Amino acid sequence: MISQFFFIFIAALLVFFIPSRWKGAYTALILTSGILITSIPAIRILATAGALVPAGEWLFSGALPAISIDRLAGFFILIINLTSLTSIFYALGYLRPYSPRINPMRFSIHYFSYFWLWASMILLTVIRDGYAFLVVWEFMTLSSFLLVVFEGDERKTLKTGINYLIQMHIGLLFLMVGFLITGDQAGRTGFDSLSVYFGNHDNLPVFILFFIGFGIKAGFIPIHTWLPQAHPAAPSHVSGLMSGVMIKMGIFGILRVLSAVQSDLLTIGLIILGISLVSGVIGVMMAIVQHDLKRLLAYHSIENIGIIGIGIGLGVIGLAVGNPVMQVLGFTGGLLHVLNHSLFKSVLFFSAGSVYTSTHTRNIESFGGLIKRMPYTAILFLIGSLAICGLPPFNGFISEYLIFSGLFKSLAGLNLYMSIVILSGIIGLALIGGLALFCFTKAFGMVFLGEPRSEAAAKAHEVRPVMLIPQLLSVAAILLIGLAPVLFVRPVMGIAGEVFNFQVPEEISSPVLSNLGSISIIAGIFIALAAGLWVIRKAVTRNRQITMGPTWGCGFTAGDERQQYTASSFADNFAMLANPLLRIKKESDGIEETELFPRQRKFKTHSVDVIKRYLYDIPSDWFLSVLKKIAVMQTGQIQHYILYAFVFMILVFVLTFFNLI
Amino acid sequence: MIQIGLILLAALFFPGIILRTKSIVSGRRGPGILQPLKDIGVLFRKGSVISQTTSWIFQAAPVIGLAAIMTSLLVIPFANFKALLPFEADFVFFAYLMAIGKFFMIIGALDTGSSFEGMGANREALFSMLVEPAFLILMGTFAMLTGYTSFSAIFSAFHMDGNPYAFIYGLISFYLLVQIAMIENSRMPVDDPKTHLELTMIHEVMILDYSGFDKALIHLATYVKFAVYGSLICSSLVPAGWNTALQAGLFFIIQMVFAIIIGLAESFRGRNKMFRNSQFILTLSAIALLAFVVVLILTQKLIN
Amino acid sequence: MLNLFITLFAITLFYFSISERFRTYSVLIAVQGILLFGLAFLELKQVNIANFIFIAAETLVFKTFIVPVLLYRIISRTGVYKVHTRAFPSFYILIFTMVGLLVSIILSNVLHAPNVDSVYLAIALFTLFTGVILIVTHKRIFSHMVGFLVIENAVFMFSLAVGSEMPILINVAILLDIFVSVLIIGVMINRVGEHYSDLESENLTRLKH
Amino acid sequence: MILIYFISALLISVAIVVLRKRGIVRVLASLFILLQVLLTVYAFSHRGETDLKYFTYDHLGVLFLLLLTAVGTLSVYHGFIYFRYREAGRFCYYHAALVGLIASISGAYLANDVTVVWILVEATTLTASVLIYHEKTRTALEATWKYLFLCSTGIAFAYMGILFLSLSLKGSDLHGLSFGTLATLASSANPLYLKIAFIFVFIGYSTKMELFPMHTVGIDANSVAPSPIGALFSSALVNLGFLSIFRMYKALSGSPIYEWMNHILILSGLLSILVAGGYMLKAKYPKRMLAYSSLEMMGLVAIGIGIGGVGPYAALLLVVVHTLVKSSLFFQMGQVNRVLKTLKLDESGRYMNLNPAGALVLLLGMSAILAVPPSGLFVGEYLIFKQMVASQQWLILALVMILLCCVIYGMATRVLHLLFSGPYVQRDEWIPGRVRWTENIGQMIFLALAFLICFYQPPFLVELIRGGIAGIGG
Repeated sequence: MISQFFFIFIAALLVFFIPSRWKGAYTALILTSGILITSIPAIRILATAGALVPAGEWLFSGALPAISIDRLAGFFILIINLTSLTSIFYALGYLRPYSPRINPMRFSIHYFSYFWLWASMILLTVIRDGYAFLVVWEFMTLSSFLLVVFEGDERKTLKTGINYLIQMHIGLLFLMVGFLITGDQAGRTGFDSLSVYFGNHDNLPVFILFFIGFGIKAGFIPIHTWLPQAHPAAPSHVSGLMSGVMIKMGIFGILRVLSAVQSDLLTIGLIILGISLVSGVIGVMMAIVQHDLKRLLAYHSIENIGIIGIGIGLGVIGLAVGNPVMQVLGFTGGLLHVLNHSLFKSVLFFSAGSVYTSTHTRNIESFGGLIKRMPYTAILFLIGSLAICGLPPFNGFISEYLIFSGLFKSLAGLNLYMSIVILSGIIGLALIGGLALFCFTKAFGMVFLGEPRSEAAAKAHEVRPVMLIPQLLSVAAILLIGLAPVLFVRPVMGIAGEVFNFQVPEEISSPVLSNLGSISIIAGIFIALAAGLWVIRKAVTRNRQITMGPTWGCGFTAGDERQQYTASSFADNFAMLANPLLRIKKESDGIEETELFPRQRKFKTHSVDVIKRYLYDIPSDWFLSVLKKIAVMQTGQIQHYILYAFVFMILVFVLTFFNLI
Repeated sequence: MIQIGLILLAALFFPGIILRTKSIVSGRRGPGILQPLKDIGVLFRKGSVISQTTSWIFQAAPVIGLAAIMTSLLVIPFANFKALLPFEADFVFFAYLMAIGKFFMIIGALDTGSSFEGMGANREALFSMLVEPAFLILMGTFAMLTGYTSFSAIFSAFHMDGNPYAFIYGLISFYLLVQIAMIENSRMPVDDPKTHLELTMIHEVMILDYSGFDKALIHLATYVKFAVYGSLICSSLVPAGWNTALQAGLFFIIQMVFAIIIGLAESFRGRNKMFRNSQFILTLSAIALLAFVVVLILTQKLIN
Repeated sequence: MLNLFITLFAITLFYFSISERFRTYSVLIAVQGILLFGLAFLELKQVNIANFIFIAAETLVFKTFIVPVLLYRIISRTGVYKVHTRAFPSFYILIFTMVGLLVSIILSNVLHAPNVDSVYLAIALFTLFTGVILIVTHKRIFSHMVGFLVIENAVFMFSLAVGSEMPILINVAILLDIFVSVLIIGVMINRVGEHYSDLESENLTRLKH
Repeated sequence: MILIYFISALLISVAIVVLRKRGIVRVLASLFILLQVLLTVYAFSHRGETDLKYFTYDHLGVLFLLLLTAVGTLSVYHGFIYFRYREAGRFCYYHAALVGLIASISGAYLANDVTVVWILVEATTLTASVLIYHEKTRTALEATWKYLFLCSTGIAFAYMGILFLSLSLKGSDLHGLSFGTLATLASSANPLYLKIAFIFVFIGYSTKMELFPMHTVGIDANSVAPSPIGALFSSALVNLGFLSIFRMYKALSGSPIYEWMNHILILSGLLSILVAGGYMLKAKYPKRMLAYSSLEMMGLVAIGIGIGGVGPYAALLLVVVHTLVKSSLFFQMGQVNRVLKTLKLDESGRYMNLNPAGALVLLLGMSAILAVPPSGLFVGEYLIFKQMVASQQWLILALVMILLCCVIYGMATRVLHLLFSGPYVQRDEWIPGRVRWTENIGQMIFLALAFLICFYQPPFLVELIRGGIAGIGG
C-alpha cells in the first residue's frame, strides 16, 4: 500500500503542470486510484477477523515507524474514502465558475492540498509512531487550511483561515506534549508506548492533554471556535469533507488514546460525556439562531460530534463500571454515528453549496421557493435534514437509537450517581433531537419553501448533474444504513470490541441485531404505508376538482413574499428562551408617535458566540495588546539599544549574585 | 393485531365524545358522536384548493403524517397482547416516528409561504422540542423501574399496587402521559382547537391551507394519535395480568373517560398565554424528573 | 606614578559627564590618549621594542592627535558645539557616573584575584561604565561617538592589564581602535554630516516597525 | 588552502573595484563563487585538519561553510538580477564588499582562535556596512550608522570578554587563546571571571546573532539592505554570531559555569522570543517581519542549547534549516519588491495573482519558517520540546509554546494577506513588475531541502552536527 502511495504522491505533484482545464479531472483521477488502492486493504481487514496487518514500510527519519492497519483504521479509511470521492467529483462542478477569476496556481495549490488532505487522513489512521503522527497531523491542518483560504481574496475568509491554523497549531502542541510525556526511555513515542505509559502513571492528566489536542480538531465545546467560522468560509466541497471527515480524525485520535487508557476510566468517561452533552445541546442551540446556512450546518457538526461523544462517553463509563451493554451500545452507536454524520453532513454541505452556486448567497433570509427551481437539490437537502434529525428510516436514527437504547437499557442496573448521569444523557440527547428538528424545519423551510425572498433566489436554477450525482452515492448509503442497519452495525460492533479489547457477548449483540431487524421491518412498513397512502390519494383525488389559488391570507389579499415568515421570526420564540446563553442582539429603530407614514426600516438580529467571546476573544485580545506593547522597545534610538544590553548585563549580575540562575 | 383494531375503533369515537361532552357542558344537545367521522367523509369526497406557492411537500405532508401514526401502532401493546413488532427501546422509535410526522407537517405549513402558518409551524416545532425530554424521561423511569425497554415489556411488567411510592409513581406517570397527549394533539391548555383567531392558534393555523382529502388525512391522523396515547394511558393504569375481556372493557372506558376529561377541560379551562406555554411544557419535564426520583426510591437506589 | 595616572584618568571621566561643549570632549579624548600612553609605558616593560613603538604610535599619535583633530573637524563642519540636548540633565549624569565609580570599585573588590591588579580593574570598569553612560544618557550622536571612544579606551586599558603576557591582545585592541574609530568618524564626517546638518540622533529614529 | 583563499578573495575584491566593468565584475564574482566552492570542498574533504595555525576545518566550521557557500552562491546570482533593474553605479563596490564579507565570514567560521574569530567578525561589520549603505537612502544611512555603531560597541564588549577570559587564565602558561586550550584550561580557571567573560562575549556577539539584548540593529540592517544581502545577513551572518557564541560556550562548558551559561542562554532566548512575538504583531514591512522571525528562531536556538540533552543537536538543526528557509524568503522578498513596487505591507496584496511561482515559494517558505511540519524546523522544535518535557521545564515549555503561537499568528496574518487579499491602502496607478519563474528554482531547492530534513536527515549532516556538539559539558 505504501509504495503505491508514493507513486500517487508523485503523480499528484504533477497537477502543477497540468493545463488549467484538466487539473480537476486529473486530481479526481489520481484520487480515485488512491481511494481504490487504500480501500482494498481496508475492506480486507474489516472482512477478516485478524488483528494487525503490517502493511509495508515507510521512509521516515531513519527509523521506520510502525504502520499497521487495524479494523478501526479500516473503518475510518472507508469513511474517508467515500466522502473524499463524492467531494472531489462534486468539486469538479462546484469550482467551475471560479476558473476565470482565480489563477491556475491557486487551483493547483487547491487540488494538491485536497489530495494531501485525503492522503494525510489516510496516513493518520495507520501511523502508530508519535512523531510521524504529529507531522502528518499538521499536514492535514496545513492542507485543509489551504483549502479553506481558497477564496482568500476576501479578508474575512483569510482571517478565518488563520484563526483555524492557529487553533490547530495549539492543538498540535497539546498532542506533542502528550506524546512527549508518554515517550519511553528510549525516546520512542507513539500509540504503542502510550499503553505502557498508562500502565504505570496517572492516566487523567495525559488523557486531558490528548483530549484537548484532538478535541480542538473534533470541535467539542468549548474548544470549537474555529469550526463555525472555517466551515462557511471554505468552498462547499471542502466544508463537506472537513465537517464530514476531517473533524472525525479528532474522534479517531481520542478513540486511539482511549483504547490505551487503563485507569481513571470513570472520570474520563464522565468528562467526555459531560463535554459531549454540552457540545450537543449548545451546538444545536447556536445553530438555530444562525443566518448563514453553512454556519448553521457547521454548528450542527458540533452537535453531532457531541452525539458521537455521548456514545463514546457512555462506552467508557461502561468500561469503568464493567457494564457490557453500555460498552457495546455506546461505542457502536458513537462509531456508527461517525459514519452516518460523514454521509449526511457531506450531502447537506454539498446541497448548501449548490444553493450558493446558483444564488451566490448564504444568507437564509434571502432564499425561499428553491424547491421549484432546484428540485433535485431540494430532495437531497431534505434527505440530509431528515437524516441529521435522526428520523427513521434514515441512518441518523440508527446510531441515535443505539445510543439511546444503551442509555435506557443500562438505566436499570446502575447505582444512584450513574443513574443520574445516564438520565442527563437521555435528557440531553432528547433535547438535541428536538432542537435539531426545530433547526432543520427552519433551514429546509426557509431555504426551499415558500416564495423567493430575494432576486437571487428567484433567478436560481438547478445545478449541473456533476454536482448532484456524487450526492446520490451518499444518499444511497444513508438509505442503506437506515433500512438495513444490521449489515453495518455488526461489523462496527466488532470494531468497537477490537479497539477496546472486549468480547461482544452473544447475549448482548443478538438482541441488538434483532431490534435493528425489527426496525428495518417497521421502516419498510412505514415507507410502504406512506407510498400506499400516496397512491390512494392520487387515485382518489384524480377525479376531484383541484383549484389552484393564492395562499390563504386570512382575508388579506395583497400579500407578497415579504410577508412570509422569515428564519429569524421562526427562530424568535426559541431565541427568546435561549437568550441568556446566546445573547441575541436586535437592532431596530422604533416608530415615532408622529410618524404617520413610516419610512423604510431595517431590522437586524445577530447572535454572539458567548463562549468564544468570553473564553477566547477577550483574553487573547488582552494578551496580544500586552505583547504589542513590548514592541515599543524598538525605539529607533541607539542609546536605548545600548541600554538594553546594559540592563541585561545588570540583570544577569543581579540574578547571579543572588544565585537565582 | 387485536390492539390495532381496538385502537382504531376507539379512534373513531374519540373526537365525537369530546365534542359531545363540550356541547352537553355548555348546555347544548350537540351533534352525534359520529359527526366528526361524517365530516371526514365529506372532506374525502370534496375537491380541494391548493396554493400556488406550494410544492409536493405540501401534499406529501398529510400522507406521511398519517403513515407515521399508523406505523406507530405496530409497537403499541394492549393488555397481555404484545405489540405486533415490539423491540427494545421501541419507545425511542415511537417518539421519532411522531417526530417525522411533525417534521413534515411543519415544513408542509412553511411550504405555503403564509406568515400565519409559519407562526404555527414555529410554535409546533418549539413545543414538540420541549415535550420530547419529558416523554423520554418518563420512559426512562419506566425502564429503570421495570428493567425493560419496550412498551410491551414495560407495561406487562409494570403494576402500581403494593408500595405507596409505586402508587405515587403511577399517578405521576398517568398525569404526565395525559399532559403529553394533550400537547401532542394540540389541545388545552397549550392549544385550543376551537379558537377563531389565527394569531393564537398552533395546530389549526398550520393546516390553514389544507382542504379536501388532505385535510381529512390530517384529521384522521389526529384521531388515531389520540387513541394511541389513550391506549398508552390505559396500559399504564391497568395491570397486564387481568382478564382480557375486562381489559378490553376497561380500555374503552378509559378512552372514553380520557375523551370526557379533554372535553371538560376544554370547556372550563382557558388556554395558556402563548409565552407561558414553554414554561408549562418544561414543567412536565420537571415532574418527570420527580418521577425519576420516586423510581430511585422504588428501586432502592436513593434510600438505604 | 601609576596611581597618579589612573587618578587623572578617573578625573577626565568625571569631566566627561559634566562638560557642556563638544570641544571639551575632544580635548578630554586627547588627554586620555596621553594618560594611556603613560600607563602603557609604565606597565609594559618587558615587551619588545617593535611592539612598544606600535603602542606608542597608537596612543600618542592616534589617540591624542588624529582622533581629536577629526572630532574638531566634525564640530566645525556641522557647527554644533553644545551638548545641550540630552535625555537627562548633567546633574543626573554625574550621579550615574559616581554610582558607576562605586560599583566598579565594589566589583573590582568582588572580582579580586591574586593575579589581577584591583585598581586597574576598577578604573577599566569605570571607564567602560562611563562610556556606556555617555551613550545611554545622550541624544546627540556626537556624544554617542565619544562614548564609543571612551569604551575603546576602557578596552585598551584593560588589554594593558593582560598585555604583558600576551601582546597580541594589545595589538588587536589597537587594530580595533584604529579601524573602527576611523571608520565611524569617517562615516560621521562624510555621510551622516551630509544628510543631517544638526547631527541630532533623533533624526535617526525612523527605523522602528 | 585558506591562505590561497584569502589572497585570491582580496585580489578579486580589489580587481572588482579597479576594473569596474559590469561584465568583468560578473565574471570575477562568479570566479569568487567558484573559489568558495573549492574551499568548501577542500574543507569538507580535509575535516579535522588545521591550516595556517589559526584555522581548523572542524565539523562546525565545515557545516556552516557549506551553508554559507549555498546561500552565497544564490546571493550572488540574485545580486545580478537585482542589478539588472538598477543603474550599475555601485555595482563594483557592492560586489567587492560582498566578496569581502563572504571571505571574512568563511574565515571566521573556520578560525580556531578567540582573537582571530573576533578580528574576522569585526571585518564582517565593516564590509557589511558598505552593503547596508548600498541604496544610499536616508534609512540606509541610518541603518548603516546604527549597525556600525552598535556592532562596534558590541565588538568592544566582546573584546572585554576576551580580556576577562585571558585574565582568568593568567598565570597558566598560555600562548594564544585557541578554543582548544580554552577548553582544557577552563575547568581550572576562576569561575567568576569566566562568567563575566562569557556574558561580555555573549552580549557582544548577540549583535551578529540577532539575539536579545543586542538584536535591534541587525533587524534594521536586514530590512534595509538589498534583499540578496538581507538573505546573507539573516543566514550566514546570524550563523556567524551563533557560531562565535557557541564555540565560546562549548569551550567553557567543561568549567563549573556550564549550568549558569545554560540559564543565561535560556533567559536570553525567552526574552528574544517574547520580543519577537511582540514585534511580529506590529510589523509593517515584510523584510522586518522576517528579521523578527530570525530573532524568534535564534531565541529558540539559544533555548535549545541551554536546555541541554538533545537540545544542542536540535539547535544546530534549527540553525541549518533556518539558514535555508530564511535566505530563500529574503530572496523572494526581492521579487516581491520588484513585482509590487513597494515594501509596505499595507500597500501590498494579491501577490498570488501577480507572481504565482514566487507566491508558492512565499507560501511554502512561510510554513517552513513557522516550524509547522513538514518543515525541517519542526524536527528541531520537537526535539527541544522533548528535552523540556524530559527535564520537566513546564514553565519554559508553556511560555515558549504560547509565544510561538503568537509569532505564527502575526506572521501568517501578514504573509497571507500579502499573498491573497487586496491591499489595505490604495496607491496611485502602478504597473506590476514581471518576474521569470526560473528565478525561483534556487529558492525552491532550498525549501525542498528544508522540508526533506523533516523526514530524512542525511548522514553527513548528522555527522557534522554530532561532531559539532561533541564535547559539550566537558
